[in-house]
This record gives sequence, structure tokens and C-alpha cells, in this order.
Amino acid sequence: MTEPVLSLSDLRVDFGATPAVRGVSFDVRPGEILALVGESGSGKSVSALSVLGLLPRTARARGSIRLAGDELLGAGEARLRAARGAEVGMVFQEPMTALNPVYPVGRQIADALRAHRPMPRAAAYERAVALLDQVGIPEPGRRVRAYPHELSGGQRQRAMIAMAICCDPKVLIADEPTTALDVTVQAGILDLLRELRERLGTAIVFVTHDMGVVADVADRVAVMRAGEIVEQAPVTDLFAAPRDPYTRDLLAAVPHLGRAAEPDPTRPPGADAPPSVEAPVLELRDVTAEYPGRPGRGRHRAIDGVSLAVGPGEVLGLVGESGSGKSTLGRIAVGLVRAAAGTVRVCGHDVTRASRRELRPVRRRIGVVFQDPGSSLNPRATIGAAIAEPLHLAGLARGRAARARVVELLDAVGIPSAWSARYPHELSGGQRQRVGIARAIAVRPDLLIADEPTSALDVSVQATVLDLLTALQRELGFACLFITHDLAVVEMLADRITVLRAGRVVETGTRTEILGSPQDPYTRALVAAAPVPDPERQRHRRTERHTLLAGRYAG
Amino acid sequence: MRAVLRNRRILIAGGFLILVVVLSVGWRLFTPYGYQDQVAVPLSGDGLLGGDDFGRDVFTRLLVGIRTSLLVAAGSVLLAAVAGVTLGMVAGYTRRAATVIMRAVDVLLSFPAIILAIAVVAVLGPSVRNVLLVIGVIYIPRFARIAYGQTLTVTRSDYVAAAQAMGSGPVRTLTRVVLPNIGGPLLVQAALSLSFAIQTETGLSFLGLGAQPPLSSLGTMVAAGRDFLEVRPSLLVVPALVVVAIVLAIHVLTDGLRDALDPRQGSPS
Amino acid sequence: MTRFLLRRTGLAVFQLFVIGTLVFLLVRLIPGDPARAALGETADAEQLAHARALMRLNEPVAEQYAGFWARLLHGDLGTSLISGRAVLADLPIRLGNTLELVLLALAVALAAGIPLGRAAALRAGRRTDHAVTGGSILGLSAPVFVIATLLLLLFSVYWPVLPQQRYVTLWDDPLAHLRLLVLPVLTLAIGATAVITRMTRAAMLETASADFVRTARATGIAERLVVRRHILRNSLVPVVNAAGVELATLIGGTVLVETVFGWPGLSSYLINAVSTRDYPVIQAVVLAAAVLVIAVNLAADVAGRLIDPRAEAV
Amino acid sequence: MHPATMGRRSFLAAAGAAGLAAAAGCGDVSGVDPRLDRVTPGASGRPSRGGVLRYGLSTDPVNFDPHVSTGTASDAVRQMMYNTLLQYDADGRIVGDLAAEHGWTSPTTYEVRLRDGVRFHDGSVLTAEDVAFTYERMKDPDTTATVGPFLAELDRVDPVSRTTAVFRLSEPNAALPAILASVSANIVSKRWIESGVDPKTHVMGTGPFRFAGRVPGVSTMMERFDEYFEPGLPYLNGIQFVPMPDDYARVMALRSAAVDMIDYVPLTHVDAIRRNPRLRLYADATIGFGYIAFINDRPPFDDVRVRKAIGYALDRTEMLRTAYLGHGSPVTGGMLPKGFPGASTDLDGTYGYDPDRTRALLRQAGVGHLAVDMLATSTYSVHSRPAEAALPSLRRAGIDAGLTRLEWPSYLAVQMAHKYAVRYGGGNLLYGDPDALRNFVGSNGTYAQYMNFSDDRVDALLAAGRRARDPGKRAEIYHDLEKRVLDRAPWTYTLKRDQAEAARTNVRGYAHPPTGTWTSVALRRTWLEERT
Repeated sequence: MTEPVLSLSDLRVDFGATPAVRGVSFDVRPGEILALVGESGSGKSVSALSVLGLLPRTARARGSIRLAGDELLGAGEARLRAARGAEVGMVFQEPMTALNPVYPVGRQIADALRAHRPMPRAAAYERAVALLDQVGIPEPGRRVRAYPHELSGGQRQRAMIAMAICCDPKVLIADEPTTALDVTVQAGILDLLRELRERLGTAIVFVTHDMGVVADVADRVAVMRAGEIVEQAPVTDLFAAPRDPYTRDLLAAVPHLGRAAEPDPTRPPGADAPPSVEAPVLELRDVTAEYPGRPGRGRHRAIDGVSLAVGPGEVLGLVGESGSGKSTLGRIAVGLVRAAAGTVRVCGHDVTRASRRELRPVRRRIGVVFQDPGSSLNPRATIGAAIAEPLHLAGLARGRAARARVVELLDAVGIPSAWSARYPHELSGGQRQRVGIARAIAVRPDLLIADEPTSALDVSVQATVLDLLTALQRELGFACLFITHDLAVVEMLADRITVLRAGRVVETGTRTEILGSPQDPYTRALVAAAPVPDPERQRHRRTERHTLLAGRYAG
Repeated sequence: MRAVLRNRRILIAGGFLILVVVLSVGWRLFTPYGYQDQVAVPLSGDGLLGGDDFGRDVFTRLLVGIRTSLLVAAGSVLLAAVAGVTLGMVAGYTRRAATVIMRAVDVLLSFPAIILAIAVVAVLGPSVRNVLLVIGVIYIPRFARIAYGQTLTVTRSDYVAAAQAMGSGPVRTLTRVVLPNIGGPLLVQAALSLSFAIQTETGLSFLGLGAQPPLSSLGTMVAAGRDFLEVRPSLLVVPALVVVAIVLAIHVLTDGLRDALDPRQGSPS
Repeated sequence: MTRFLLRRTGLAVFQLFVIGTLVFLLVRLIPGDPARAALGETADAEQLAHARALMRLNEPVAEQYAGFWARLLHGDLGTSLISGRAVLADLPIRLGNTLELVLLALAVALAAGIPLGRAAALRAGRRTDHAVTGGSILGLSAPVFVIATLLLLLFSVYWPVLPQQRYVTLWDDPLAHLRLLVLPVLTLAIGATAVITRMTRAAMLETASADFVRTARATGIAERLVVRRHILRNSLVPVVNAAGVELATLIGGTVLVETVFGWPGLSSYLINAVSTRDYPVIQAVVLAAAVLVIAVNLAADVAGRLIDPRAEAV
Repeated sequence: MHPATMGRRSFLAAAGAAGLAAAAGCGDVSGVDPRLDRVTPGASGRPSRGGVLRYGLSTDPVNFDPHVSTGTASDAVRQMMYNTLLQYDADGRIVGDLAAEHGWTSPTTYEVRLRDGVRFHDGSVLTAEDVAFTYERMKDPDTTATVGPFLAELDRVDPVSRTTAVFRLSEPNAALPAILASVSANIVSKRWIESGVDPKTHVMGTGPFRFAGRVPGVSTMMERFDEYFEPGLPYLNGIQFVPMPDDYARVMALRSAAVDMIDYVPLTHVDAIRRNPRLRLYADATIGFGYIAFINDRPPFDDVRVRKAIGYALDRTEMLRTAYLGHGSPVTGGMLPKGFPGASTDLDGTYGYDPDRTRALLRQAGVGHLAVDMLATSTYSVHSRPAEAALPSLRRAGIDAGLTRLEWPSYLAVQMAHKYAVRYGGGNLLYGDPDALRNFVGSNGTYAQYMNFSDDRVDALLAAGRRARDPGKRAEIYHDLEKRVLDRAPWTYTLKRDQAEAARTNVRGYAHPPTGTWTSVALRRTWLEERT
């Protein structure tokens, strides 16, 4: 067993009075990928940041962080600066904001290089081009002069990795590097990290909350909860036989692509059969929609001739990567975005060209749930008022009747009715989503449009919200258009699935058809790229995906 | 609200401003003289602050002066806020109208403020009402621009889309949903404009466009005091200090309020 | 960028057209006319009628309006009805003086404001920060002409370091000209510096918590490089915008300084023209001031776009 | 606009003309050639020669038309470059300027013989032709000459020889010599004017100084005219007039020696200047007077008792103390300045401060509550301060008095439109003879038209005054005229103010005209000692 290159022992970090990390210890050996996994607030990021002393001034850290035997915690600024970048490289989560927007990417990499290896600027630039090529960015010679906003999310992340490894650090700490990326792009980044591990023998600390990613990339896993490591084990042992109860619950809560393929006893028989869509609640035929593109580049066609239908009581999963136009479709259904062509029918009414007045009766039959719990509720209104608003607008209830209905709805979504006077910022993300759902079903809609309702939530909270949705759907029988990029989630809910790519329908079919035996190559690549929380199956799927990719086009 | 009360800055500045408002609005309670009465020998020292060059009691005229200046400042900021915010919100909400409205606002911004002031006062005659009108018009662009920017960001959020999806009309969405959420930055701009309005009124009075005698305003008093700077410096210094104190208090209050209300926002003033 | 410039100049022309029309009408609404102002109180009705005829004031308004634009397009800014001098002879020097005053004041404000703001931001919460913030609030609060009067009294009369000299142009006696500029520029700069300081401090505080600053630190570059190249560089965008707006308000604010210090700038030229109802001069000066303000806004926007590559056309 | 801060000229206009900028156009005027500045002291007390006088002017001359007076400041500048036929000597008596001999040859003919060898600045010789042409131009309505309307009685001027001109009148006018001596009766060269030059922006006269360039609002420069006909004059190499409209800045400039001399000393600074050892004040309280005018046919002011009631309601001593800080004199009787025929003190006290009489008169006139909204100008503090100072005494007399103050041009327009029944104004006699009253109270006078005032007896007295040649007879006529005006009370006089210039002690030879009309001829004889 080689000496660990990085070892934390009994690391404690407090922000003022509140403890964030309560005694974390782990080791990482060269060429090994250690996954630090846990839900938000578990202290995984704080531990990662404390290695290079990047914690905000209000933090106090105790314990020991040894880098190749050399103590870093409490080391002077000079020592820390020598370690940052040269011995330990870091990659962060948000590609949009993690790079300096006013400097070309090449310049930032060159600066990082020259911080540790004084060299003339031209040489640093050449090295930057080589690094960009090494991390798989096409045409590195041109891209080196590009500004961050001129690169895609994946390319920005690759540029940041290039910057992190420019001085061949012994350790690479990646703090949720792929969370903000699409599944296919994420797969590419994970391949790159594995390649670095093999080729340069870099030790990697991979911080994430996504069990699928852990199964795909990690050698060893440390599960964290409330600032402590509850379990540490090689990845296969952890998934096969989790010892700690929290790990077990966590793994159970993670939607498992393929597992739901077996018939789900609770679903009524024949649910799988393609439902007869004769009286669809929502029907789009050849719908196209355009956005005024940036000046000079003309109109950008977001939706190009999409046709789909949602039968009464049916859940249609609308799946696609970012930029595929799935959210736009949701807004077209509600009438927020006007279709340039084609027809949109809701509960039999043609709403394509409807004015706001004509839309009013139709809107009473539709409920909408949004993605970001932070911005889906009016921060200046109490949650009681938020739920009652659709009732007022639809003229269904006033005053005492409305208040009674609100209490009823709060109970339905599992929120104590006493909280109706609270404000959104006093609730957790999950609770806010539940209020969003309560608001959506307030008018007893025939159609519910859920635009990525759970993708901003932690896994455990996500599971409870999805259960709530399915229960409500069965009880109230509304049709549901469920928009998401997460195949595992759609598998749990949807009867039928439509796959969308760049504004066009790629494939539609029942759940088992799409996930089990996808016909279209894009769907197949999408299904293959989604990591499954089972190391064995994931390794097999990975080799299959690589043969697929080698066949047609790069990820 | 607890944060607001505990904040030392807010208490001091707020207290001072409340005192000033009470003293000036209820000036009759605090002085036996009328602001026109000649009660002292010109430029003499008797009375709390002595007599001005017309022999009128300076303390009385100071209180009335504060009242006039505050009246003009508050009135003009209100006018600018109502007009500016409405324009800004409408422009931010309906993209089509945006360029037209914002360009019109730019025209107003690039029109030299002083010519507008002279022209309006010359056409409508010099009076407190007209000065209030002029300063109000001059500050409309500031509010319009802030409201436009804030409305753009707020309408991008989901809760506005949710309201629209539920059938909330443009007017209702703007007033019930958007306006409450852009209140913070507008409050800061209102306080800033209040302090600039007081200074503009002082400047206009210096050019003879402010309050008309015998009514006094801080501006007319400072302007008048200038000629007697060597004979009785207090005629200029006292009203000037009062102007600085009021404006200072407004700024301190704004900084305090902004930090207390939205600690994380800390939007640059 | 050229498309942006084209669109903006198109808009500028439209704006100038609106302003030109506005001032043309507004000025004729003001009671009193140039004939009366030229002849004074003693002139009788008959003399006034003659003077109005000579000044061609009786022509139909539409004709005067068309004439105004026609002459303007040929570069003729018109002739003063009162002094008989071509506006083109007097306007440039006045415009130059105001520009000189405003640009120097802004230069001082930027030179002082940015470092002060930077110092306050880097030592947020500590003594320097409180001192700078307090100072900047004071700077914002002092009325311009009170500062002007006190400076004039202090440095011209009691302690004549900068005695009040007669105006001389730059090319006659550069030293004297610049000495004359010291006090007016200082007066205007106090308020402007306060604004730039507050803006820099706020922008830097906000940028300091941005993700890319943490990334930069993680690559191990020196702290002063992180501050200069990442924090300060990104704070320049809002600061440049603030400088643009501040410059526009400065142009409006020079009237008090020009009056107290007797600096023959655009504002004092305008006020003199208004009090003699000299229509051609008023119209020319207002348009010149408007061009100045539009140019300043455009310059600030262009500078903003150069500094921040992702700025989309607003 | 607070009165104290306003200079004589509108503060607004003042702000525009403040300071001076060198012209890109006609030559550089701001930087004075240092050689001109050198002063060579005169032997034992004789005036030294050379130097350039820097004169801080309250207003920038609007233009230089020789025959249109737009205010005292521009008159002073013109008098340095043009001459009139007659002028006032140090005691205020009319003497010859360009005229060597002058006098009535008949009740309707006045003969003038020019000095010989007088040259214009362009070297051409002055002839009677020029005199005839000048008065023809002044009578031409297009010139809008200030004294034009007063030349009604002048038929024509005949140049009987190269140096003699005869003024032929349609009817006798004893005030003709005063008109010939008025500041805007400048003699111009016929050839120069007919050459098509623009007299507004160019100057070519016979005066002691030649025009050397000007930038409006910046500076007006003039240099010594070596062939000036008065031997030895002028002593100075040149004068630089610098407009400084802001009172405060003008006084500061004098105190910090940025300028050698200033006009229109603001009354609020008079005491400070008197106390300053390095400055000297030249003042008088005879010429400028203030008045409250009524529209005589607008009820309730059509009743003479109401007009008189206001006359008695004014406490002029208090007004003087507050408005001019004592620098001036109350006018309770006749207004004619000392030395004018008909001027006398026996009418003083006619309108003493008598509020009870005011209330009695108002009761007699059946006016219960009299509310007065008085129009005044905000531009000139010498008018706005007394207007404001009048309010307290009016209010104490039971009159509900308020003030509306307008910027000067608006004030003139509103005054002409007869919008305000009561108006505070100020004026001065256009030429040094009581006949100048015809423009104020004569039925077709400009001011009379503002007041809708016309009185046959007044017109008759004015005509008689013009015809009479015997000084004693004229004094009696004009004394009756003053009594009649006070009795009809179309307006009521308020205060006379100190009209003052101030200069540093090294400026010598200047004297303020004791009486007569505002004239700055004394400036032609001014000289500079070496600057201390």
C-alpha cells in the first residue's frame, strides 16, 4: 500500500458558534479517487475547501491536514500559496461563475502556470494550448483566446480542470464538478478525470451528492452526514453491503434506473399499454416557437414542429438535455409563450391564439410546479396567501372559504397548517416545493405541468416529493406533463415518455420501451450516459457506452 | 424589524430627522415671531440666532426654511418616484415598449437640468410648487432606470411566471408581485434623491429660482448669507450646516436601513 | 460593436431632434422677448416693433423652426440677436471650458475615488472603512456652492494662495489657467469622488465573494494579483457606468461653480442667453450640452463594453 | 432670488457674463501685453502715464451701438471711445466736448461750432457733416436710439460750414443742450457708418481710447488713441473692462487686486469697503430713485385717495435701513436731483409715514380691505430689496401686501401687458434736465403708458418748461410740475440709493459726477500710480 498523499485526521471546522465539520479523517493515495458523498449541509464542501485554507475568514479549523507528510493546517500564507495549484489543484461546481468573465481562458491558465513556474508569457500560452488539448477541448489554438461566456458549460469545466492540473499537482480536489452539467457532458468529464488518474497518477477527492456519479467514478467512498463521516469503504462493498443505517436509507432513496423496469405491484395492470389518447387533456400538433435571438443572429427556433398529447390521468415524461426546449413546451402549454405555428389544445379548447381573457377559463384547469424552490414562491407573500392566490384569480373562493381550502391543501402536501402565516425564506427547499404543489392543485386542475420539480432538491427530499406527486395524481386523477433531464426520476413516475432534442421530438413510447429498448441512437446515448447507483452494472454500461461512442460521435 | 431598531445608525439618523420634521412643520409652536416680522435690528445678535439682513428672526426663518426645503424635496421625490417607477416597470415588463420609454427617459436625462429649471419657473412663475415640479421632473430618469433594471431581473423569476400562469393580468402582476420585490433598491434611490433634491433646491435658490421672499428656504438663506459672510458668518454657516446635517442623516439612515433590511443584498447605492 | 455604435448614433440624432424641438418651443413660451431685453425698459412700443422686425421675430413660427434646422444642418449655429456675434465664435471656448472643468473633476474623482473605495473594501468593517465611508457621505452631503464660497473665501482672500485672477486661456498662460482651475475642479471633485468611492467599495465587496475569486486563489497566485486582476478589474464595470452617470450630472452641476468662480463655461453662457431671451444662442447651447451628455453616456457604455466582454447591447 | 445677493444686473444674466474668456475670434484680449502695463510716474504730483486700468464691470455690455443705451455699465465703456457734442464738468454744468462754442441763436435754432482738428480713430477729420448724419441716424426709428423719441421737436441739423452745425427746432425746447450731452448722443463718422460696418460689434469714434477687441462675457479691451483732441489725455495706455456680475465675486476681485476698480458696489458691502484702507469709495445719492407705480385707471387705484393712501403707508426710513442698510435717502417729496431747475426741499415730507391717514383715506374711498399683489423684479437687488422692505409697513397700515417677483425680461413683458395694478420699479432721468420727466409723466411717455396716466396740466407744464429759456422761470415751472405729480400721485417715490464705484488707492483722478445724469467722463482723466 503506497503512502497516502493527502490525509486528514480529526478535522474540526466551526463558523462562529455553529460547527460545520465535527472530526473528519480520511486518506487519499496517489492514483486513487475518493468520493466524499452527502446531502447539502453535510460538510463535504467545507472539508474540501479547508485543505487549501480557502475557508471564509469567519471559519476556525482545528485538527490536521497532511500533504505528503507536510502539515498544511495552520501553515503560513506562503506555504499555503506554494501548495495551492502546485501540489493541490481544485475544480469547482458552477461553470458559469467559476472563471473570471473578463479574461480569456488561456490567460487565466497562463497566470496559474506562471504563479509557480516563472516563464515568459508566450511559453505559458503555448503550455495552456497544450493543456486545453489534453482536457479534450476542440480547436485549442482558437479557444485559448475565447472568453468564458463564449464556451459551453462542459468546455468551461474542462478549461477549469486544465487550470487545476497545469502544474501537475499530486492531488486534485473536485467540488461537485459535474452537478450543473447535462448527463452526456457529465460522462465526458468523468472519463477525463479517470484518464488523469491513470495517466498522471493524481489522487482525486471527488465531492458529490449523486450516488450514480459515485458508483461511476469512485474507488473508495466516504459518506458524510451533519459534519461527520458515518461510513468509509471501497465502492463495491459500500453499494453491496452498506453498514451504516443512514447509508442504507440514502441508497434506497436514490431512483435506480432499470430497477423500476420490473412491474411495480402498485400500478394498475395495463398501465403500461399505450393508453388510448382519444380525449387528450393536452394536445400539441406541429407546434413551433421562436425566441428573438441575440441581435445579429436572427430568431432562434426553440421548438420545431412538436406534436404530443397527454391523456386524462396519464403522466407523460418529457425528457431532454438543457437547451432542448422542454421548459418552453411547458410554458406554451400554459400560454406563457405563444406558439408561432401549429395548434395547442387544452381540455379540448384551442388556446394557440387565445387572448388573456379567452385563456382565463382554461387557466383554471391547469396547475404549474416550478423547478427552483428559491424563486417559485413570491418572497414577499406568506405561503397561505400564495396558495390562496389561484383561488382568488379563478374566483373559486374568497375569505373564510379560501382559508379553509388552504388548510385542506396544506394537510394534503404534509405541511402543518399553522405555518400558513410563514414566509418562503422560513421553509426548507423541500417544504417550499410542497407549497408549490399545493398551489398548483388548489384549483383541482385537469392538467398539472411540473417543470423539473425535484432537480434542485437533495435525494432524500426528492424521493418524498415524488411520492407526494404520485399519490396526489392517483387521488385527484389529473393528467401530468412531467418535465425533467433525470431519466431515473422519469422512470419512477411516467406512463409514457417523449424524448426531446434541440426542439424536435426524437422518440415517444411507453416507459419500458424508451428505457428498456430505446430505438433512436440519441435516446440510447442518453440512457447509457445516465449513471446507475451500482458500480458493477455501471462499469458494464460504461464499456457499452464507449463502444457506442467510438461508433458514431463524441459526447 | 428588530434588526432595524437595534441598529445604532438608524436610531441616531432617524431620531435627528424626526426632530427636524417636528420642529419645522410645527414651527409656530417653537417661536413667537412670524417669518416676515421685523423683530430685530438688521444683522444684530439678539434672539436665538440673531436678526437677518432684513431684521427678521433667523431662528424662525430657519425652521420655516427647513419646512420649505423638506416639502420641496419630499414632494419632488414622490413625483419622480411615482412617474419614474411606473415608466420603468412598464418598460421592464413589456419588452416592446421598453426601447421607446427608455429612450424618452434618456432624452430627459440629456436635457440640461438647469435650462429645464429656468424655463419651467420662467413660464409658470417662481413658486415652491413649480420648483417642486422641476426637481421632480429632473429625477424621473433616475427612478425609471432603477425600476427598469430591477423589473427585468424580477420578471425572470418563476414566481412571476407562476402568477401570469394563474391568469394575473399585467397591472395586477406589476403592482402585487413585482413592485413589492423591487422596493429595496427603490427605497435607497428615493433616499439618495431626497438628499440630492435638497441640494438642488439650495442651488436653484442660489440662482433666484427657489422659494420667493418673504418665504424662506434653506437655499435662499444660504444664498442670502453669502453677502454677509464677513459681517455675520452665521447667516451662511448655520443654514449650510443644517443642509449638510439633514443630507448626512438621510445617507446614514439609508445605509443603515439597507444593511438591516437586506443584509445579503448590499446592493451598491 | 459597429452595429451597436450605428444604432446608438441613430438614437442620438433622434434624441437631439427631440431636444432641439423641445427647446425651440420652450424658449418661445417664456414671457419677454429678445427685442425687449436688447432695448431695456425705456424703449417705447414703436421702437420695440422695429427691433422685432429687425430680429425677424414676426415670421411665422413654422418658418423660423424650419430655418433653425436648415441653418443647423449647414453648420451655422445662428447669430446672437443681442450681441450680433456668430454663436460659432463664442460657443467653442465656452464648451471647452466646461468640458475641461468636468473632465478634470472626474479625473480627480477617479484617481482619488477608486483607491479610497478599494482601501475601504479590503479593510471592510475596520477603521479605514468607517473613515472612508463617513468621508464619502460627508462629500455627498455638502452643497456645491457652499463649498465653492468657502474655498473662494479661504484660498483667495484670507490665505491668498490661489488669488482670484482674471480668466486667461490655456494657450495664453497655461500656468495661470491651470491655477484658476484648481478651486472649481476641487469643488466639483468632492461630490464626484464620494460617488466613485462608494461605488468602488460596494462593487469590490460584492465581487470579492464571487466564485472566480476563490478559483483564482486556489491556483496559488499572489493575493495582490487576485485583488488587482480579479476583484478590482471586475469592479470597474459598475464603476465606469457610475462615472458615466456622474459625468452627466457634473455637466449639469457646473452652473454654480461657474457662477461663484466666474469661470466662463457653457452654463453661465446659457444663463446669460436665457436672461436676454437670445433664442439662437439658447438653442445652440442646449443642443451642445445635449451632445455633450449623449457623447458622455455613449463613451461610458462603450468603455463598459470594452471592459466587460460579455456586455450585451442594453 | 434673495435681494442681497443680486447685483444691479440680473443675477441670472450675471452668471452668464461672469469672468472672461479669450476669443478664438477677434484677437486675444485676455492676456494684456505687459509693455502696456508699465507706469512712468509723473514729476512732483503730476499724473503718471501708462498702465492698463482693469475695471470690474457689473454687466457685460450687450453691444456697442453708439446710440442705444442698455445700462450704465455699457454707457461707461462707450464714453471711452465716443464723444458727444456737450458734456458735464466736475460741478455738473453742461460744457462743450466736441463743441468749442454752442448756444441758442433763436428760440428754435441752436448753433454748435466744433473744435478744429478733431480726428476719428481711423484718422479721418470730424466735420459738421458727421454731426448732421449722427442726429439723422438717431431720429431714424430703425436705429431705436434711446433719445430718439426726445428729438421729436428737432426738424433737422444743417451743416452750415465744415465746423458749424445749426439745430433747427419745430418748437422751442430748452432741454436740447441736455439731450446733446446725454450719454447715448455719440457723434459717429458718416463715412464709417455708410461703409456698411456693423456698429454693434465694431467701434470707431473720436474718444480717448480705441477699440482693441472683445469677447462677450469675457473682456473688452481698449488702447490709448494717441491723436485724442484733449491735449495730454488719456494718461492710461489702455482699459480692460472685465464683466463680473456676481456682487460677491466682484467685491472679492477688487479686494484681492484682481481688478483696480469696480462699478455698482453692492450696498451690503459699502461699509466693509469704507473701512478698508487700500480701497476708496466714490458715491452719491442723487440720481437713481425707486417708486411704486399704479395702473391709474384700474379700480380701486383709479381713486387718487387710494393711491395716496399707499403713499402714506410707507415707512421710508425703515425701508432705507433694511433695504440699503442706510446707504441712500428717503424720498417723501420731490424727486428732481439737486442742481436741477425746480429741485427744492420744500416739498419734502409731503408723504411722511402716516398709517392713520392711510386708513382714513381708504375709509373715505370706501375700500374696506385692500389686498395688494405687488410686482417686482427678482433680477436687481437694488429694486427687489426695497420692494420686500416695503411689505412690513404696508401690512402694519392694514394693507394685505404680497410680492410677486419675476426675472427682468418677464417683469418688463408683464409690466407692458398691465397685468399688475401695483408695481415696484426704479429709474433715473435720461438726460440732465427736468424735461426728461416727460418720458415718465408726460402723457405719451413710456412709463406714463405703463401707468395709463395722462394729465393735461402736467403736459402743459412740460411744454412750457421746454419753451422757457430763463432758468428762474424754468425752476418755477418744474416746481409746479413736481407739486402736481405729487398731488395726482400716479406713482409714489420711495428711496434714492447710493450709486457707488470703488477703486484701489493707486487709481487717481476719478470723480463721481455730483449731479446731472450718470456719466463716466471722469474715467477719461483717470491715471494709475505704480501698483503697491
